[in-house]
Amino acid sequence: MRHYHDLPLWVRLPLYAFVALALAMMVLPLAAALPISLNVDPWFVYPFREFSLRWFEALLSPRWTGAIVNSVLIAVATTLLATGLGTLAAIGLANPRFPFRNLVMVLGLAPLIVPVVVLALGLYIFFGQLSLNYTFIGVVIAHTLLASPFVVITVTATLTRFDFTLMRAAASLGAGRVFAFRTVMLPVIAPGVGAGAILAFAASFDEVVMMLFISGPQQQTVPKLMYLGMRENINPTIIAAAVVTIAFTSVLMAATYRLNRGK
Amino acid sequence: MSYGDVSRDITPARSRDLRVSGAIRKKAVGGAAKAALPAAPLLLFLLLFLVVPLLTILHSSVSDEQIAATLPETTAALQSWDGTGVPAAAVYGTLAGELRAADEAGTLRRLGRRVQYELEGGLGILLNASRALPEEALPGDAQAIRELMVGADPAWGKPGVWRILQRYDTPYSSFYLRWALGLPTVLDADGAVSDGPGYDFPTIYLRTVLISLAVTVLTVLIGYPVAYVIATSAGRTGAILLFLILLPFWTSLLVRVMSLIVVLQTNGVVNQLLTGMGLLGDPLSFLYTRPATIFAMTQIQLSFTVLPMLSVMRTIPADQLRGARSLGAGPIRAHATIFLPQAVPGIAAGSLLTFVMCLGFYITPELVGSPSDQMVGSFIAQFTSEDLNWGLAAALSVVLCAGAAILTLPLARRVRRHA
Amino acid sequence: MSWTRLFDSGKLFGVSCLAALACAQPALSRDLTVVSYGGVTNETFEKVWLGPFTEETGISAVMDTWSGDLAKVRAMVESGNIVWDVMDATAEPIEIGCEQGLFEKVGDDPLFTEAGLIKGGLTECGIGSMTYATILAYKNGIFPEGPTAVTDIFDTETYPGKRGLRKSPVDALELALIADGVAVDDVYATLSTPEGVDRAFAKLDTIKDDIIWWEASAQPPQLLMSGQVVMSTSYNARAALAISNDNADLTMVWANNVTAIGFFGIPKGTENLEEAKKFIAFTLLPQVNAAFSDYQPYGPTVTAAGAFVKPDVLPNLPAGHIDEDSLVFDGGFWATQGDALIARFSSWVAQ
Amino acid sequence: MIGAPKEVHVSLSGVLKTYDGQHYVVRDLDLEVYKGEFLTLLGPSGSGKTTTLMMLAGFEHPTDGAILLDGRPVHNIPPEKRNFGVVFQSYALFPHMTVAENVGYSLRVRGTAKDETARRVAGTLEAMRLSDFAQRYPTALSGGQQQRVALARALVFEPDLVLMDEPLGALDKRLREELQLEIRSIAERFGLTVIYVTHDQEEALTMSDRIAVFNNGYIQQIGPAEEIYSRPVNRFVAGFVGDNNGLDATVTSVEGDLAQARLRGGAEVVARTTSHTRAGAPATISIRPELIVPLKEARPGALSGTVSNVVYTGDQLRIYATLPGGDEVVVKRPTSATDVPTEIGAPVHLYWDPTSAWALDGQ
Repeated sequence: MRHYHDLPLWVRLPLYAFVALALAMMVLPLAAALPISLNVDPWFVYPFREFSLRWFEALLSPRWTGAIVNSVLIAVATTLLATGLGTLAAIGLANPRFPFRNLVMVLGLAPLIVPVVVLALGLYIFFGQLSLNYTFIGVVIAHTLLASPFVVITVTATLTRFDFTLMRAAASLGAGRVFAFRTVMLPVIAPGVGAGAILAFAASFDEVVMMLFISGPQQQTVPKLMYLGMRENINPTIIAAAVVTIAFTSVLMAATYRLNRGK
Repeated sequence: MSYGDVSRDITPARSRDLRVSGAIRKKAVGGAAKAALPAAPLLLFLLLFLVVPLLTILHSSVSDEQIAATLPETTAALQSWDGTGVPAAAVYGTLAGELRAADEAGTLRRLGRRVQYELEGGLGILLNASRALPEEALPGDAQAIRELMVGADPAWGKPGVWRILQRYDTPYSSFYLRWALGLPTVLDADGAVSDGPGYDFPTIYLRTVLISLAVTVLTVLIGYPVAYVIATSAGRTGAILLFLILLPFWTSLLVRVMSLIVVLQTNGVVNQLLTGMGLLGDPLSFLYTRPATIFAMTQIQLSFTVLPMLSVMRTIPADQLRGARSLGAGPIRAHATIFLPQAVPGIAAGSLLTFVMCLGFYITPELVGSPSDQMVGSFIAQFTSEDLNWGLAAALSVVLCAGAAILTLPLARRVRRHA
Repeated sequence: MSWTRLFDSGKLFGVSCLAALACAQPALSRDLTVVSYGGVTNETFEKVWLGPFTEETGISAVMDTWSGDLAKVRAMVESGNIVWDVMDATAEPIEIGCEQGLFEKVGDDPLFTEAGLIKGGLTECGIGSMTYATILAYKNGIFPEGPTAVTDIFDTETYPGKRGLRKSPVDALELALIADGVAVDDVYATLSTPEGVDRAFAKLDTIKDDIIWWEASAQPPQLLMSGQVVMSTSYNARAALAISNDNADLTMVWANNVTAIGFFGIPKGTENLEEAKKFIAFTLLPQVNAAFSDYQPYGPTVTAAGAFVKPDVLPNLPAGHIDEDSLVFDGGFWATQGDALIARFSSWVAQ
Repeated sequence: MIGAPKEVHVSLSGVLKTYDGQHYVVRDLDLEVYKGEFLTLLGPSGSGKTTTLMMLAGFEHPTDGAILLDGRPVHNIPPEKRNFGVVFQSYALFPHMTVAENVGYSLRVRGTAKDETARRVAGTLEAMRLSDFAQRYPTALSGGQQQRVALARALVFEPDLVLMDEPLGALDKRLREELQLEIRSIAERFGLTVIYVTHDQEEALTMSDRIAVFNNGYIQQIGPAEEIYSRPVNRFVAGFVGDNNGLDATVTSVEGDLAQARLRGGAEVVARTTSHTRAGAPATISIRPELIVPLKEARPGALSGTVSNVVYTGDQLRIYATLPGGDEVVVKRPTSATDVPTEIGAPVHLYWDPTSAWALDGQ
């Protein structure tokens, strides 16, 4: 598979250099910015007068810990809802007899394509009539809307590799639909479902536009505080929060990688 | 071993004439319903929280009941006015009564704002009229009221404001959509189209499209070699490269924008490096410029462009390139004639995705761009939460979505056909 | 396989529904929620007002952040789902919201009329929370001789470089007129005429390309320290705190400052109306009112509080800098003319 | 089995199947399966044999008609309630379960006690010579082993009926032949009623008590293996089961159960009549290659032709002869045969016993 080895050196070297540069563009700004969280002064500039952990300590304030708890609660509820809805939908869509399958698939992916700000406006107006603005349920619904396509995509992809004969085999052995689903299909597609769930979690955990429109004071989350911080209270606490978030998402990413590797 | 069975000979000639009965069709429909059952919860969810809100937006963009709701009798009375000069004195009386009622109900100012969208100084004109009316009972003489109002604001003696009130005897209008499309909507007191200052939405749409296009082109130019190298790297190298391209995809957009601000600001890392190495005398202002906006968006979108390219490139067999080489094509030529054409669906899918996503960007330009780099998304947010002008926000959304669909649907269809 | 177990339990929906229900239950008695512009200001609020208030009355109170946009208030009031009880803001949102019926009309409540508020500190819906001034701050060491007045922000010849200005017509238009030669006393009269407005915008046009707009009060020190701007308008306390607490190498310029009063407003229809009034009245107790300036050099709004202000913060308070050059902000003007000017400004700035 | 009472175990009557309401995959199917019988459904792909099996298993519903088990209708019973063992072409082993868990799955579903399950699983694995693999995962097994696991899994719950859908299709030729015999012997040992689907006619002939030949959704012929081979009822069966020569002809006269027919080249041949045979009607004269004797000398009743090609396949010679009418006939002789003309272009005379040729339906 390594066909780039077929390329001569004078093509390969500049190619590598270019790709290295492009990847550096992706990663280096992060690497350059994160140490700012150790600056004792609230300015985003090098060099530092002194190192300090005060911005990490600031994360322990009720404002931030409350936001972290909210973020996790909202993300967990979103993940459960999106994973449940998305997995079932993907299973339905895997059936070739599904009516208007392409149309439904487009609908399922639409939350990815329609600009979030438009969705947020629509939900904001709609939720206003339902009194769902500034509620936990409203936020979870909004996040589930954004997160469900990730589950539909990953589970659908996993199902294309799933051998549906296994379900027939289970039935022939006496298993009812639900039992067969639990004991055969779900364990086999679990890596895909798990990856979808992690993506859904990450999508919710990072989401800010919806939050700006429909969340209230009881639903402050880490990204919302970071956004507000970038506009209203600019100091390296945001970067300290970023460090924590990155550490957290790296763990998630490693988990996905493992799930995808198999078993 | 014999069952002594006489072989039966069945030929098509023996078969009945078969027709499909309604019962059979019904069974097929039942099967489809059963297939759809697991997807029903999500469908229901999307119907309620995706389709309905989008329809709500559509409704909001044409819903325009402020004037008719606040001044029902005035608008009705104005239907018989021929639009020249000013209406009969009686209409002034009707209006005065309704203005008074609006003032008491607290809706006067909102009405004023709505009129002001379409009439220069409209809010002041209405407030002036309302203030000029006596505290106690209105004079029974409509002519006196008319004089009071014209005295308070000369605009009441001109046709502009009346023409606007006349238009809105229905709860729906195309006003917000026309506004969002940049068509002339504002009148002056004389009823002529005003050339006063206002939002230049066509320019903002054009800006949105141009920035999105620039980002798309950049992500393709940068992403293609990256995707190629990842697609052709086996094992650990490939995994690490993929990890790197996915890393920013995993870190919050805010974190990445934040890091770009730190790096790009005047006393930031890039300037410090450049001036430190003597490449720059004075630090440059990268931040809060259009290039900074495009750079930040490119950085954010690169992963989205690369991934579809990657998945297509991985399906192109290596033997084809080797075959081309064995037939005498050089490495570049082989790549351009064999690999590139097959990668086109991936490039198209990736760039389409990035382009569509860029059209809706809002947070990033707001944080790293200047006010003149703001895209439609920012204005939707601004009109929603700062200007309380939901009709315009909805109309801008409708135009944005319709525009995106018109720009990308034909392309999307082609991509699908090739994929 | 933990995934299997997760689904095996068959409680997928049960769990999520329960979690959702548990957390969505509207708190039966919602905490009093006080809203200000965030950051240090919120921290100071908690320290000097919310904490002591809870201690005094046993009513628990929490802080939230807003950026002065009325849409949320309007949405809350119209839907009846009100989660904010006391809004601290600059004059114009409170005044505009008041005219739209978004705030409780409590200006004639004896709780406030008899609190001894300074002149202009009580309006139909607004109760003075603090006084503040818009000043100019610049980074030392850039110019041989720094700017001497806030209006020097328009002098790009003597002081070249990017400058920070709040992304709002408030202050900007007034300063533009003063810089253009309008006497301080005539500013609002001039701004009331279309020609005056055109003149202000024309003046702003001359420096438009050099402006980096800030929206939040924490931004100016940050913009100055990161080198984005060489000078910036700023609220006086933010600049003073950056210098005193955060080691910022800045100088404050008071000449031509704009002094204004910030207001509390109460969203109309809140279930916590009584608590909200109680809280505001509490902040008007002279000693409590003065305590704010211990942490942030914003001035008190009740006359009697002057006696409790620490002497060392006095020079940083706006009251000490009101003279013939300084402009006293006119909230009433912005309440009547603000809509049109804000609309024109937003479209102007976006071009 | 000879003389055993023929007890009908499963029967299909008037079964129809259409997916789209326009095209029939199975039509007019009447079929009876006897207890303890090994019945093979043989046919090309798309002939309806797999659909028939899936209707028996319950994965497809007949559009019309009835399926009876021991006289009771089962077509409305879902697959998991039918108690039929199914072996799939792809094995369909559960990849996340060990061999033992796979085999024990049906017992787990039925709530069988743990020790009872373990005992029966062990017993079945033992019988299938799989005991050593009990704790392995299916992916760690060879194709043949996986197939045996699939069989063990389908047998452990003592099903009323075993359905096999081309279970050996994915295996190489040698392993396939080995497993054919093994399956056959297991079926006999357990006294199973097996319905077996294949498109491989050799496999069908090797394993079956009876064969049902499918084409176009119809059963073309059903009967014991040797009868299908030696007495095909129509052109399709003759051509699909074993090598066959089919010569276009026109029936000139019918006399008793023998018919006289004229080939395209004008030569006259005699063949046994079938239900298709009518004087003056077109017919296909069918004769197996191994039943033709190639002679160097002419003799009455023999057709004359010329050798067009000779192919050596190890154990036999295939001689291709062209008749005057242009028809090509293939003849199989043992390699040891010496009386055979083998030079290309040499004249050859083809003789067969008239009772071994059949006048089948014509073009």
